Amino acid sequence: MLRRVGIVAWEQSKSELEKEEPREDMIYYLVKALLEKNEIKREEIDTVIQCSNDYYDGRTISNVFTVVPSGAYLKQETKVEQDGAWAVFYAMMRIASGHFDTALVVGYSKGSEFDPWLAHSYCLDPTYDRQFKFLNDCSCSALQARAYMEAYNLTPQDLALVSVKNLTNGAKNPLSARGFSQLTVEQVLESPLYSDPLRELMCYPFTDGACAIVLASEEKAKKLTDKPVWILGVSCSQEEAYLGARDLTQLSSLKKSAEKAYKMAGINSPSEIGVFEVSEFYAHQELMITEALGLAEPGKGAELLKKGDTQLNGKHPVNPSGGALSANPLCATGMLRIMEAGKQLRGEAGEHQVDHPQLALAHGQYGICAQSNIVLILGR
Amino acid sequence: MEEKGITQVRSIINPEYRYSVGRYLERFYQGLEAGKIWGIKCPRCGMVYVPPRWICYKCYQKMEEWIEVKDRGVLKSWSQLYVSARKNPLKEPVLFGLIQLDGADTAIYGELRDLKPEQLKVGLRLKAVWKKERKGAVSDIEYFTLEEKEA
Amino acid sequence: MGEEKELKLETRSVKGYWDIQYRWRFNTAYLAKYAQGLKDKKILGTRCPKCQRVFVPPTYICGRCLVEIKDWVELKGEAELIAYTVAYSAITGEELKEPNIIGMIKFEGADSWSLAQIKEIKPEEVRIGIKLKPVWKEERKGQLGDIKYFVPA
Amino acid sequence: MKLGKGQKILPQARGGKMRNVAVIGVGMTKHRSKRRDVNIAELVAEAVFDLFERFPQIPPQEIEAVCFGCMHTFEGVNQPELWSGGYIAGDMKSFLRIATGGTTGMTTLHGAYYYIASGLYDLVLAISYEKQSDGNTQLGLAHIVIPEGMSMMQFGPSTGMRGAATGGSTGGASFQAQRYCYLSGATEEHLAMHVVKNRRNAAKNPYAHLRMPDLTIEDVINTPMISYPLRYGHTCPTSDGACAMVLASEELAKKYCDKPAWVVGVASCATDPTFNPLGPVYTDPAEQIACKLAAKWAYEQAGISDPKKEIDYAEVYDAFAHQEMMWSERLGLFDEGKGPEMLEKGVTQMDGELPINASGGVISTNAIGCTAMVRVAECALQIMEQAGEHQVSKRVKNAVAHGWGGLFQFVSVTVLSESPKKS
Repeated sequence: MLRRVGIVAWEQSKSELEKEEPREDMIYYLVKALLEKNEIKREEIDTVIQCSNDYYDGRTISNVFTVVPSGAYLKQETKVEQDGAWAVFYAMMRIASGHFDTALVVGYSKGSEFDPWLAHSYCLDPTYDRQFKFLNDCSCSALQARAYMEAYNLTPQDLALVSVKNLTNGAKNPLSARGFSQLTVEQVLESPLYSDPLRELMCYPFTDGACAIVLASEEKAKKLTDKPVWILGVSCSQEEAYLGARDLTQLSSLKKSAEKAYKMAGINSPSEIGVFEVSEFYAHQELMITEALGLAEPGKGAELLKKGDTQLNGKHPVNPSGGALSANPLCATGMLRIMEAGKQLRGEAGEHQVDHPQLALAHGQYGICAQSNIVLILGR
Repeated sequence: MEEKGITQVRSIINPEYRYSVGRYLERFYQGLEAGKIWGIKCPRCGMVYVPPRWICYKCYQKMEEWIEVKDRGVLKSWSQLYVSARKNPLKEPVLFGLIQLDGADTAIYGELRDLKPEQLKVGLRLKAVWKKERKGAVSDIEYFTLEEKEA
Repeated sequence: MGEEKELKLETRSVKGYWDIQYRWRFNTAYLAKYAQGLKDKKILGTRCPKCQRVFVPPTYICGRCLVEIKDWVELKGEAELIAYTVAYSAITGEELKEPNIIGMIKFEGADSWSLAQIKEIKPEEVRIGIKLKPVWKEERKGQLGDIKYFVPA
Repeated sequence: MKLGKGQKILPQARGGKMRNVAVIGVGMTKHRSKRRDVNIAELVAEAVFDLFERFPQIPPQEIEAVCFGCMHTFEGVNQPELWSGGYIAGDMKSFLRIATGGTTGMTTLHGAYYYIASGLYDLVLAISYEKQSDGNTQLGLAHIVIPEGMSMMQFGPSTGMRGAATGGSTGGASFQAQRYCYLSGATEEHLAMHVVKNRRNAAKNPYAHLRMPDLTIEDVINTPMISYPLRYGHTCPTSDGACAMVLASEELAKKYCDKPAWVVGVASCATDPTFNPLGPVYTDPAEQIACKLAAKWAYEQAGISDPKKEIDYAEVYDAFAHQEMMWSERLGLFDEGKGPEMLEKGVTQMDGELPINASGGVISTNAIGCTAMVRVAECALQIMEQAGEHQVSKRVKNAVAHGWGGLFQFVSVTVLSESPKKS
């Protein structure tokens, strides 16, 4: 990388299951709050990268009407149509190239206004997969969950433990959409069955929300804030789409991304990282993610969880914010992970703050069964 | 905004698409109509893809070697679906799975019938039950069920 | 693939849909106020507190200044033609019974333009810069259609 | 161009060291109105194979990242890079997917550019496609405004909405066309002349869609009027097609390519919608402030101070007959209002002083998602002297490519050169 890039400011709209605020208003108030709170002028922003998806928005070229509320008017604007973490990645590359000093990234979606599972089913090959009417986001993930559980003799209780951890963490995060201060494995296993073995509390909630992040070159970052968070490592990769050809018992593309990101950040072992914010869209995925990140051997993710290592006060806290099971505003989710990781590093996470992390990891995913993954390593 | 005036509207237009399946799936669907299942083999790694496709994703090789595979194989994963993609409850839950046919290295989707979820395990032998009147579509294989023991 | 005769090969088609049921939300407060004004034959616009640009129909965020617009102004009904087109066929491709003149017009005192149907003038007589005035409905209901169309002033 | 008080144009931020990036390979599918012999993933794959066949020295396995673009609502496949990844040497690679309407192809290429310019990657594939015969482009385009339009229905249709409901995409462009003709004095003959020039050019390009070596001005003028001043013959076709390009760092460019086309300027600019049937419009649809700004930034980056003298070739987004003249002025290639005269004089012909759209342009081929990338690809081919029968007579040292999209509001510009930027 030609130059170091820092994250200087962030802001999120409170994630909610249903937000009355329309899309443009949500974006405008978010960007306005971000700039005002951090005393950044619109003129100081060199490029704006939006992250949304035409299917989520129900509009072709969904950024047509969001150029104005996002502050992108007469700027070098572009739109990434993946998860927001990729938009941050792109912003980072733009700044690293030396062409820009600052970038504003805005990601949003309103899960209450469309059908996320259906939107994701359009990711499947229409000439074959989509001819099977039983396939959608959730049912495909259930195939992944079953294949993973069968490979390592896991039970629905193991998955429920993930929900218990993340949803109780979510209760400590005032900006998350779903959280329970008290939740038991039994309660999770009593929630409605969607696609066996996945139940309501093991699936992400359809969420409304948005996140905005300002990135800057090293020099500029130091001018804009006295506590920048640096991007030390980043890598993303995508595996094969067809589920019948994939190894559903592991997240190969995440494993590869993590290895590359560690190398770039000069990390020898993931235990050097103090906090992990990951995008587990379904409960079993967090176990698979911890394995792919190298925190546990293949199939040992559940053991790691049972030992308490991934708890808020554990050795390797995973999703102290509540993760995607607590709030999953698609397109903003990966950015929320980055923001939460940043908050932890600055010691600004409030009730879900972990003990003095030096390095943090943020993970984003999209595609059926986490086909595409991105890992960012952040540090002060 | 200052004056509250939020309007909610529902979409009413649902565009329809016509996907051309391409030469490889064309032959696959023709095969289904005739009661055959075609796969295709990578010249480099030897992987047999069912359904067939043009290119091996691992080797980036064009594939042309057609291979007929059996209509029976083993279960790789399964689930029972209770809700639609819009989260509405289904009238009848659907049991479905990924089945790797004998001779193939990839699995295909299929509904599972005359089976109880408790019976299912990875490696369970299943056979395809074909439709009487086939039209060259994925529905030509009506479902998969337990393969009876060889006599 | 790629050879001319192969390009013409037809393989079978399968169907797919974009059948998400959207439940979009919009901020229509500003348009409601504008429409209400039409009932009293008033043309209302909003003015950016910073750059002072006037928008008709009203908008509530100024892209240039990134501020919320809350100031309202009333404009005279006169407008100038900036650009126009004459449609001869509908979006479906059907030929229209009579050509339809649509103008981009700018109200006196406004900085933005809006679309308007223009009547009582022959297509070949339309010129950029001509002055136009609205023709109001007799019974106005506070709807956008309270202005029937525009005619030369 | 009038800017309000307090509005300053931001200069490009300047870092210290910058990296040189070059186009080292171009591939395309043959564009046709219907490609029913392939599915979407195969169409995309075909362009990539074409690239590796035309530029066999580039090793597919060395590709590190893929930047992918298309307008996915036209085909009903969400994030099609997921499906197509396994068809384009993309397994386990880094993917970036970009969509910005008509400019998608070029903003995708810019994504690939920044991949390398950042210093993180050295060999990146950029891909864009559109397979409009699978989908419904008119309905797809209508979805830009359908939600907003429906929210207004409680106030009844306005006079403008009733009017704008005619003519589809042409409806909006016709205002721009009329306004441009008014500003420049272009006539119906000029519009037809442009179509004839480009579709005759397309006849020399086997990848183009509408190839008409014998088209005449009368033929164009005799097509039915859709929406004054645009006739049926003045509008682009809907095509199926894909385009692929490989970009490389300086080191790899020299290793894998004898004559690369260097990317020396990239810029884009967004305004609010400049055609909007629903709300207010702030700027003249024919003024295209976004184009002027993007061009200014891209030229600055490329070190081009006088595009009129320094640019040898241009590929612009001429989806409608007036647009080539208009964009060539807004890009600073001619003085304002001189477009028609230059066309008349033959300056923009294949053997002219400043050939434009020798490939046949968008008026001959428009697979929306990849159209803007084809503009850059064609400029690169001219610099690399690989354009074949439509290679222009003059030597192309610097070329500019232009893309346009959104609700008349997004513009992207790329400047290519036969030599790398001095750093």
